[in-house]
Amino acid sequence: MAWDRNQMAARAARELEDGMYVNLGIGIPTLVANYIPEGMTVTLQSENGMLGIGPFPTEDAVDPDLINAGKQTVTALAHTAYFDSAQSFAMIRGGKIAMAILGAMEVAENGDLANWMIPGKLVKGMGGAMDLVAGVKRVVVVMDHTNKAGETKVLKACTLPLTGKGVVNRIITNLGVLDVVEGGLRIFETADGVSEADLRAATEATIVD
Amino acid sequence: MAWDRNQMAARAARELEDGMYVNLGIGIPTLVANYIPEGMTVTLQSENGMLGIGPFPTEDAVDPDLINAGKQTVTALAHTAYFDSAQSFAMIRGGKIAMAILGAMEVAENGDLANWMIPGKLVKGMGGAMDLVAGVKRVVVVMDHTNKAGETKVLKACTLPLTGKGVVNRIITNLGVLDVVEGGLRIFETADGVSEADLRAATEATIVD
Amino acid sequence: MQKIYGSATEALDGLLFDGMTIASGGFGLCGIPELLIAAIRDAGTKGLTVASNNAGVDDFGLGLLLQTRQVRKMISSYVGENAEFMRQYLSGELELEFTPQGTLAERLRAGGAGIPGFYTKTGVGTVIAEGKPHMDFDGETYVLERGIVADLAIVKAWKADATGNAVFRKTARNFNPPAATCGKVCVMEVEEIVPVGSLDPDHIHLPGIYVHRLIQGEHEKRIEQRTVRAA
Amino acid sequence: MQKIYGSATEALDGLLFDGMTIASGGFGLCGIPELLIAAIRDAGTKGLTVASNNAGVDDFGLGLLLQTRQVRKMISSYVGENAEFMRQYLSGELELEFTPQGTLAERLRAGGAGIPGFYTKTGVGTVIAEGKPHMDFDGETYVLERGIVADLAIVKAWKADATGNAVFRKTARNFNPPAATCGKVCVMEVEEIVPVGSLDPDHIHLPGIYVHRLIQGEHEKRIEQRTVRAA
Repeated sequence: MAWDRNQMAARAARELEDGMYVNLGIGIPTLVANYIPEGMTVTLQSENGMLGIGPFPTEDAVDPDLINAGKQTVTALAHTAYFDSAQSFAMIRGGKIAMAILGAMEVAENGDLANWMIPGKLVKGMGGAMDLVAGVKRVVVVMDHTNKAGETKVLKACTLPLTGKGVVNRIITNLGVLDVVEGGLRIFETADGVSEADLRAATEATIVD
Repeated sequence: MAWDRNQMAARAARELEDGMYVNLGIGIPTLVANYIPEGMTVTLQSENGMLGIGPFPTEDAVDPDLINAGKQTVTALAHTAYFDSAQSFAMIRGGKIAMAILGAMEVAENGDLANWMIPGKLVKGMGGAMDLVAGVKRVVVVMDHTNKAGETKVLKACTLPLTGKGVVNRIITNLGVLDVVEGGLRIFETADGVSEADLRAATEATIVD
Repeated sequence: MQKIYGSATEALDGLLFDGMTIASGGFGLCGIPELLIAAIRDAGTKGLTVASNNAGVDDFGLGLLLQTRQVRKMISSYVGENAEFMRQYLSGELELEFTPQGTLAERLRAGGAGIPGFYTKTGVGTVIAEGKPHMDFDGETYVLERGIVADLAIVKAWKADATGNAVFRKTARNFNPPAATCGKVCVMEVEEIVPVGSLDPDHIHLPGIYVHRLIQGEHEKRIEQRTVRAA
Repeated sequence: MQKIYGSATEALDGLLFDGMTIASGGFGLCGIPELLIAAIRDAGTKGLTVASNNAGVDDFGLGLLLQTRQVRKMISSYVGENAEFMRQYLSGELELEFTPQGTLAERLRAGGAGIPGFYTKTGVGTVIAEGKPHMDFDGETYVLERGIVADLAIVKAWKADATGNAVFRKTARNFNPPAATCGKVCVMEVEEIVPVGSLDPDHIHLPGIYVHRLIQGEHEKRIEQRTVRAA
């Protein structure tokens, strides 16, 4: 029942189009790179200053000067370009990246997104996420529908400090796909073996038809 | 008597110090490059995107892709660097250039400078001059003390549209050298064969002692 | 996703409309997108607002579009080399938004970088700052200048690969990178399209993400002030 | 004008003082000025404000200056990889000005470019924007962010010539160029000082005008997340 991490990543990969420049967040979004359809050219941006991220290196090709935004060693491709962080975020803020696929702690029905801190408990920082959700043309969230305690992460309103206000376009969870529309969320698709009723039951946000 | 164009340029070159990055304007300031003392390293910036301007090219070395801010063909030096116009003015506005040596139509005793237009008559545009006078650490004006009609260009207040307000530090003319100080201009030096009285007589600006 | 087009006219197909704003690279006649400018003249698009440091000379570069009266307004820092430009401006036929050179470069960069406004000391206390909001920072007064977002950017590079990764040559770089970034669409002309993988990724001046369409062509590269010394 | 110094300690001589602001290049442990950081630890300068995207890890990079309690305040976007950083912050021992990564990069660039403030959409409607001036442009709301001017910039490049012209390698470029430009003084460490004239002037990432002092040294270049695939 429902999608696993890889199925969520595969579903998210269906958002991609040929020629797109895309930024993938850390976690499940990183897996999306494994599901880019054969023959489709999608250029991945790494906000630390790289367009055209290649696969992880073989042991002998590890280069400390070549990492992605998750600080993992990566490789380059034939069309890779490097640039500095100011230039990198100039292109993010300037709307040159077609899509960002990001994880989240909470998403609300108005498109609000929270994914950078839990006050008094967990402080990692927003990194480039605030710039991405503010600047990128389309924001797709990929996350589990509920947290470890079984509580829904798809809310009427976020309870955690926001990463961005009204920035999310689409939510892909283990239970299905929801779009942020006027008045709330619209169910676009349900995961294999998940009914619309299941999805509604696991969701606090207003579902509109 | 008084200094000719080349003597003014030579005098202006005495403002230079070893290791300085300097921007030279069009006209007499351009001649300053001919008087950089032997053994002194002064790097000339061209605001169209070059640090390290070399001499004019020989006929066979003319390159349409290599010009200075006056659109003249030039050459590069061993330590030359090229960059784009946004970067070029980032360094100008950011105070990285130690000195600009510029021509002027009018200078006032409060350091105001006018050198970009005569309303209804002559419109060339400010080019990079407004950025230079606003951003560069020290602004030295080199110009004839009077205009073609024999009227002083060293005024109590500028009559032409300003290039910058209170931006000039030193004025070098055919008659001498004046500094902008509290309350007016102070005579720093007179040209060969020019008396202080001559200089005062040719100046409308308040001279302070 | 094919970015390479056969000619300047093909590369501009569907992008031109009367009253549009165009940002152009180049400084004087150096590094100007001469092929795209000629194609815009041939297309006859009218009422243009053009952001470009200069407007070429009377018979080359953007001067061509002034001759044909296709330009309604220029956003420039320097008119000096173009008699027709100065004439149309002084006679009121052409609108001119004088913008200091550095402010223009930064406005193009800002527009491309999602920055709608920034503060600068440049022009404070001059006519350039009149009517614009001012703000004090640490005891100094600055003026607010606006980012420029153009409907179309036209730029000229030296070499590019098929993905649009581009390198410029010497001072022909000038306004081309900032202009390229501020276009909703950017069309680039180059002297040579090179194989993907032949440009060192550390040496790319303008990543291909900024370039939507690309042509290769012959360039006149006219020199404005040929100055030489004895051999 | 000699820019080359014999060691990190010599290059920092006379530049350090308690309570100063330092901007540092690097992202994670990639491209960090490891030699200069170690020299600042040895110098024992206290009460530092450090603008850097991260603060290294507990025992490498800027984490060293957290261990010794030389840092009073960090201006950063990410704390995640550094347990001591998070601990000092949550316990109130360390002040932290959270700044989105792109806003931080732009604040450094702006400080170096004479821009005291700029407007961005980033962070609008979040705690980051609270208390900051807002302005509407074309119907959208933006927040004013300030340029950062540091007393000292410390950066790491790959190669440089004696005039300070520098090139970076791959993603080790990151925050180094914007950080370099925002320092009243900039000290740079490189893996190799090369002869003047050996760097192509079209390929220089950071012109020497920004670099005041320069050292060459051995770099550990520690890897934070070694991820590999089968050969």
